[in-house]
Amino acid sequence: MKRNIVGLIYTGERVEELRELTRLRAVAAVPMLGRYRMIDFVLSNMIHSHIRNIGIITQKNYHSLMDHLGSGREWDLHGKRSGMTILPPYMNKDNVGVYEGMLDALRSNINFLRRSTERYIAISDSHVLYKLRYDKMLEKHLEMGADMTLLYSRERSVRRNGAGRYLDIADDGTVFQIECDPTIPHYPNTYLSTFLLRRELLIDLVDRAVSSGYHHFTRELLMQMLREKNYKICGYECPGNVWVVDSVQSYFDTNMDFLDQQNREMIFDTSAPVLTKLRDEMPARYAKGAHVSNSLIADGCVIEGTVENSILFRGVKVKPGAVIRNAIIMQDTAVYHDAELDNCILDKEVIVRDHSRLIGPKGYPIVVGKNLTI
Amino acid sequence: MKRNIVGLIYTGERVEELRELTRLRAVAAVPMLGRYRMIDFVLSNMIHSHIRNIGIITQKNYHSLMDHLGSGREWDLHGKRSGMTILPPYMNKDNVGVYEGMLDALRSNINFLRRSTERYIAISDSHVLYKLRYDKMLEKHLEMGADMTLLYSRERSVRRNGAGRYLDIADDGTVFQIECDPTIPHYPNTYLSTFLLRRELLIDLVDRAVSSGYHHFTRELLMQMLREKNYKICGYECPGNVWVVDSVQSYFDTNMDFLDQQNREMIFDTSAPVLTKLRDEMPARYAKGAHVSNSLIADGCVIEGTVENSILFRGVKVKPGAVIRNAIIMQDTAVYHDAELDNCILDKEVIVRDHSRLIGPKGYPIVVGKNLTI
Amino acid sequence: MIRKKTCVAMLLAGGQGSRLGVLTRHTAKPAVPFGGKYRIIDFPLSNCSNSGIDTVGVLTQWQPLELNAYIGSGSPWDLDLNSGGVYVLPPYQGGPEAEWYMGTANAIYQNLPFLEQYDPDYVLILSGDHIYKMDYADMLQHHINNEADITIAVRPVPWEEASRFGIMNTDELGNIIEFEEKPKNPKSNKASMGIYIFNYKRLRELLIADEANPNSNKDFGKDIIPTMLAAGDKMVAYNFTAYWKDVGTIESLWDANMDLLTVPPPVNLQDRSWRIYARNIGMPPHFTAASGSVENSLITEGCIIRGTVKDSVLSAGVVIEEGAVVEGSVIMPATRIGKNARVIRSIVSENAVIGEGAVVGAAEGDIAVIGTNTVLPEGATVAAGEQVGQ
Amino acid sequence: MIRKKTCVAMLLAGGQGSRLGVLTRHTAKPAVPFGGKYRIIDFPLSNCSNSGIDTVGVLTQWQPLELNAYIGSGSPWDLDLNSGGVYVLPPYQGGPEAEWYMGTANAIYQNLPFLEQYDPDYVLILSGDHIYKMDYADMLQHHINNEADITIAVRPVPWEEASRFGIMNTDELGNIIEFEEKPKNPKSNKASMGIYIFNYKRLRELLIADEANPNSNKDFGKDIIPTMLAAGDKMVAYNFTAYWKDVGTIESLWDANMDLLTVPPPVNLQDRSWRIYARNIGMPPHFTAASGSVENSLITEGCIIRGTVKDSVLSAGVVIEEGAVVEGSVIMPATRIGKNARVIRSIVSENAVIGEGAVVGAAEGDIAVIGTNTVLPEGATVAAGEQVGQ
Repeated sequence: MKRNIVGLIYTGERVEELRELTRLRAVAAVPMLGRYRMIDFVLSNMIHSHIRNIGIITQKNYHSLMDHLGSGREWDLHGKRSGMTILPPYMNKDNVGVYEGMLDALRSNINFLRRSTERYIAISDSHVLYKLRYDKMLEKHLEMGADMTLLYSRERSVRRNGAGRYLDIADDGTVFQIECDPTIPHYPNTYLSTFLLRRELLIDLVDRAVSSGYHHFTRELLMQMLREKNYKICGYECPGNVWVVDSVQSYFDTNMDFLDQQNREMIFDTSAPVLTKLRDEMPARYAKGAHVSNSLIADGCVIEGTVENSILFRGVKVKPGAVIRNAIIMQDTAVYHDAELDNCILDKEVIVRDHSRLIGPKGYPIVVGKNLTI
Repeated sequence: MKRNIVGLIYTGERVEELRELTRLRAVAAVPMLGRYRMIDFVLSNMIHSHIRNIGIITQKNYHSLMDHLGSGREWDLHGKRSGMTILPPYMNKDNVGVYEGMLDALRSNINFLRRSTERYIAISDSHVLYKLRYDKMLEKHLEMGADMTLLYSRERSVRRNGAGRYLDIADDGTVFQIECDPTIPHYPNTYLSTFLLRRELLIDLVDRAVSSGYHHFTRELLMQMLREKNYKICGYECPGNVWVVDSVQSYFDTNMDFLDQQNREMIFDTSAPVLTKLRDEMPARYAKGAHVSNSLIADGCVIEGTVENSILFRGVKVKPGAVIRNAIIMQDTAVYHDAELDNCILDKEVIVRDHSRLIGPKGYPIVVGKNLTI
Repeated sequence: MIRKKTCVAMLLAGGQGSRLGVLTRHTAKPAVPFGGKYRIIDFPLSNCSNSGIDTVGVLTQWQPLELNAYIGSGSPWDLDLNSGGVYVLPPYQGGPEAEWYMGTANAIYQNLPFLEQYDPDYVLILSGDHIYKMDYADMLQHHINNEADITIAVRPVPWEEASRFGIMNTDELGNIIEFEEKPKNPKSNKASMGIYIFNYKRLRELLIADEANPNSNKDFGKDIIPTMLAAGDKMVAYNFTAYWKDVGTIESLWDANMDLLTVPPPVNLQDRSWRIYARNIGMPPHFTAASGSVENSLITEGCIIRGTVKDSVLSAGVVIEEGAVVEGSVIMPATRIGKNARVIRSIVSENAVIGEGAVVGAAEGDIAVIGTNTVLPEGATVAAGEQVGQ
Repeated sequence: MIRKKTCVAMLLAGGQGSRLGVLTRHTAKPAVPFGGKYRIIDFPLSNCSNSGIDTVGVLTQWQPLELNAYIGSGSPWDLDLNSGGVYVLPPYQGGPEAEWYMGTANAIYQNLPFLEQYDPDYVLILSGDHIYKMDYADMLQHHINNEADITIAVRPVPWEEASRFGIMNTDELGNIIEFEEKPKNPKSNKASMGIYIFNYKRLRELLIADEANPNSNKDFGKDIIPTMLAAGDKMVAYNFTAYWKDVGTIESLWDANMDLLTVPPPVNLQDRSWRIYARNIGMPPHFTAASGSVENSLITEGCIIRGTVKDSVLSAGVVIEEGAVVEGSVIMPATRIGKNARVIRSIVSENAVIGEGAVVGAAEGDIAVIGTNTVLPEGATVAAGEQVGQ
């Protein structure tokens, strides 16, 4: 009941491997699972943890993100007293700027941290997908007497050679070590770029780090804290599956994983729905002769052709004779008569002309950018 | 009932003569009359004319304006279908840009004009204050069979030597001529930078003007239209008083004019209130020994001293012994014991220390910038 | 906070709506689900919003909880306003009368103080059981242009069916000169749609007078309109020819759902200039499994289709298990159709469970109906036209 | 659209509130103006919002229109939510009972289906006639920590007045072991504030049982609490020592307004961490004319002061004409005090007009009251303690 956590979402990740998908948008704004954007998952987690004061740190290319979030109404974050605060670089400089790293962003927005009244702060990146109750994480944090708690997962699917951060954690939950972007990770615990601590402590840490000339939270500040051992830093294992969206392939795989009912049930728990921007579409319409199998279909779709093992976003049109297999088709894209798509990702408002064929090689889905005609 | 007008407010005026008052804010965001900002007046006029789709063209320094407007809730403009659209230069360029003039802004936002569905468009600057029903102006526009209708006033107080635009209007209401920034105005009708026409016609005009290399709507496009005489351009006289806020002195005088009840009754008609952002302040508190005379006092003020012929914005504190005369004191400014102010304008959050005296010469009010201590 | 309004809409949400049987035992009629992701009230509310009528009173006294929760702050229809908005209006004490509503006219009469707040020039009276898209602003303009006291929306019905309707006989200028309830020999085929625009002052007079009349049924059709005809009021017909469907009976509710499956549908729900808004409950896209098969149907968010669906309309969160067959049916939110069950030409209400192998409805005969929260046991049979529910 | 809630608040808005006389003849008690720019209900609603309780039912059947319009979408209190929000709950047909509310417990009983929608763990019961700032989240934490079935907020009253209150006798651990309504020889000075937190499951049981008891008054204080004491429920007192004022009588409503004029006021309305929100009607700053004089008073938007105001609280849009004197009075919205009129120790309700030279109230004796919309003729006199109104 007590609202004692302020949330902060960092959307400034540079995820080059997402290529065309993030050319015009932040990772946080990448469309997911038929009707969502990446940020919806972390935002909904916060809402269901009774967090009602949420800051969102944005970088360049945040217009589609702003457009998606609007006034925050869909997340009940449109209040006067609390709600959503967009923290773009431009608030502090004359022009649109760029944060060097999370620490830079925290320093620039130190006033947001100071003005908030909640005792604790939970900070998360936006390229990681999981179901989490931050209030439960706080309970554990308090129980452990921790100064800072880091979220991690033991799941193998999120380990990457040459990338990511991995934690060495003692049996009692204390974090000993962190390795950043190791060629081959030594430790079995993938750090999920999500942590929780007292708000006042974070302000102190940021102040100190800035005077040390640091820019990066994990690679510089956190590593130093682990070396100095002045603080008790604990790990909290994320319950359930987690996904990291950091490349076209992992984007594709993550989406496809949700053709599995267990994954859907875990993330789309009806008592804690994933909230997103509404479109007031009518239900999907299946015509006579439609064939759909093992697919997620959003509202507003009109299906007259064949769809297999695919995810169709809102308002996708599939004309008679068209065949879509193993594909992710984003909002308002139209696939015309007798076209064939396999193993590909079509961004928003693409037009696939009659008889076009686009067959991606296994493991390397083809990406077609927004608004193109093929 | 029929919502057939889209509104467009241009907030890009450069009004150098407002000096410190517009250093950090657009004219549209200049605080007025104790609890308003300039844009509230034109916005409220549009609301009471049943306009529900309003675009706001912003320039640099629009953050205080954005903060003021929020999601548009206070003006009932927070809907999904219609509402308020902020049109900043950054939507079109990588960085915060600048519109050369209104025409430039219209061209950059031609998509807003195209997407709107209303048949007519009313366009207004934000540095002019008046009460107007745009729907009545449209009625007259239709009755006259006009292609474009320009709003004007015969009031002498808004005439300026060397500045402003003045119209030569025939007895039948047709506009013959316009003069821009004349040394001494020839025509008695001051153009109020507000006009109305068919939306499709405006799109055509903008298209044509751009191909002619024009930047300025009035000085270039409108003048040419008047020369060519291909369009019927009519005048519509603004009913009631009008004010132009284009210098520190006119800002001061405009505010002071509202110590007059007739002016207040005209603008603050209770059936069509001026809508503004709310602050949830408590009522003003007069202490024992307070002396207030001929002044407008906003909520949240605490008055223990003397206030005469002045306007106090929300949350102003006047300590015992302090004397305020002929002054405009903005939000959250505090005037401490035995301080004396006469003929001055204090911006927001100014602190006037015990025994300070600030006496402006008649006709040249002193302006004290935001956040200063004197 | 309240400003004068040109026109305020009053939506008569009705009483128990017994013609809808088990479907309205636990909910008000306007809250009945329709067309997969709508409720009936979405149509008049969206029409109001799209017509620029931003003040709506919803008059109800029967099971308002679900309707209340559905309407909420009014934000789905852009009706969460500082000035105006949507209000659910039940009877209350201290008003003109502290009684349950008796008749349509009495319901408005009891809420005259609500109207008074907005000092409207015109009042639009609507019903909560019609599916249609209509620009009330256009009707209002017609009313104003004709300087009418009342304007009644009428639509042409087939001559052979005219004797089943309230028929408006008009002169060549569109003035209503006679009103016949279910005439044996109809002189016109213009049927009243139950949509009225009144001049507020006149409406007020009429309601106060009618209330004082002990012989009145306090009904618009039976009392107010005949009184106006007798009094020589200016009464004008407003012709409406687009799609309109009364969904006050099981049969017509089923029909109207099936209408959405024709190509093109007679009422376009995808028209972006006249959207039908609905409160969205935030479920993921629906999933059609490898074992699923869907043809000629509307399926919405949260559904899981493992069986066969044909010629049907499914609301949010419906689950069709393997081997189940749903044909020509309307399945309302969160209902589960068990394995190998067959649901034919039926309406299954919210949150019901059809047991494995159960059979509901038949290819011939009347529509079968399963009520809200009903659990139909394994292997049970519900015949065509039968209604099962608490 | 509805999600489980930890705690739902139910605000008993009461019946006619006859103790407030003419002030509540046309409006529900919680809608009565207070403190210049508030209405009484702003206090519990703001407390809920500030405490993170985002689902509030307001139970009323008396003159709900003004209250309804005032609450609107709930946005002033950040209660215009997709999940939760504020709902006005009148009696209805088709529920547990189709009757006007009889007693506080019956009102909640009739709305069990409303509560059921949110499946709450706890229910907070509030009254609509108290002025105070209270963190209900803290009280709830107290309830949870004590594993109580019910927690009752209590405040200390002077011992000599304790026999006028419902007194809770507690053991050293804060458990309530006895409840005495207006005891002659009080054993404690802890008075119930009429604010309860119940475990929902237990509340539900109790209400259903109480409803079946023909001898019950269906009241929390008279029936439910004694039943719980007898049944051995875990009942805990929550001590509250900050400002709290029942404003259910003319005298106490006047007192509470006057309390705001003491320096510092006992209830701080400027505390930015616990704001009291109100619906704002959008008027310009108030104007004090050269002929006006104001001391020790609260004045809000839209007022015009041409006369003398002392020790008074004025609501929005009040006009005090030249020569008029207002002293020790509460003037509600849009009321006009005519030239040379004198209003002393009075409450003048909304939209009234006090004629030129009229005299209302006196420096001694009870508070005089002028009702809503009342026009007091020129030169009229209203004695101390007198009430005038329609």
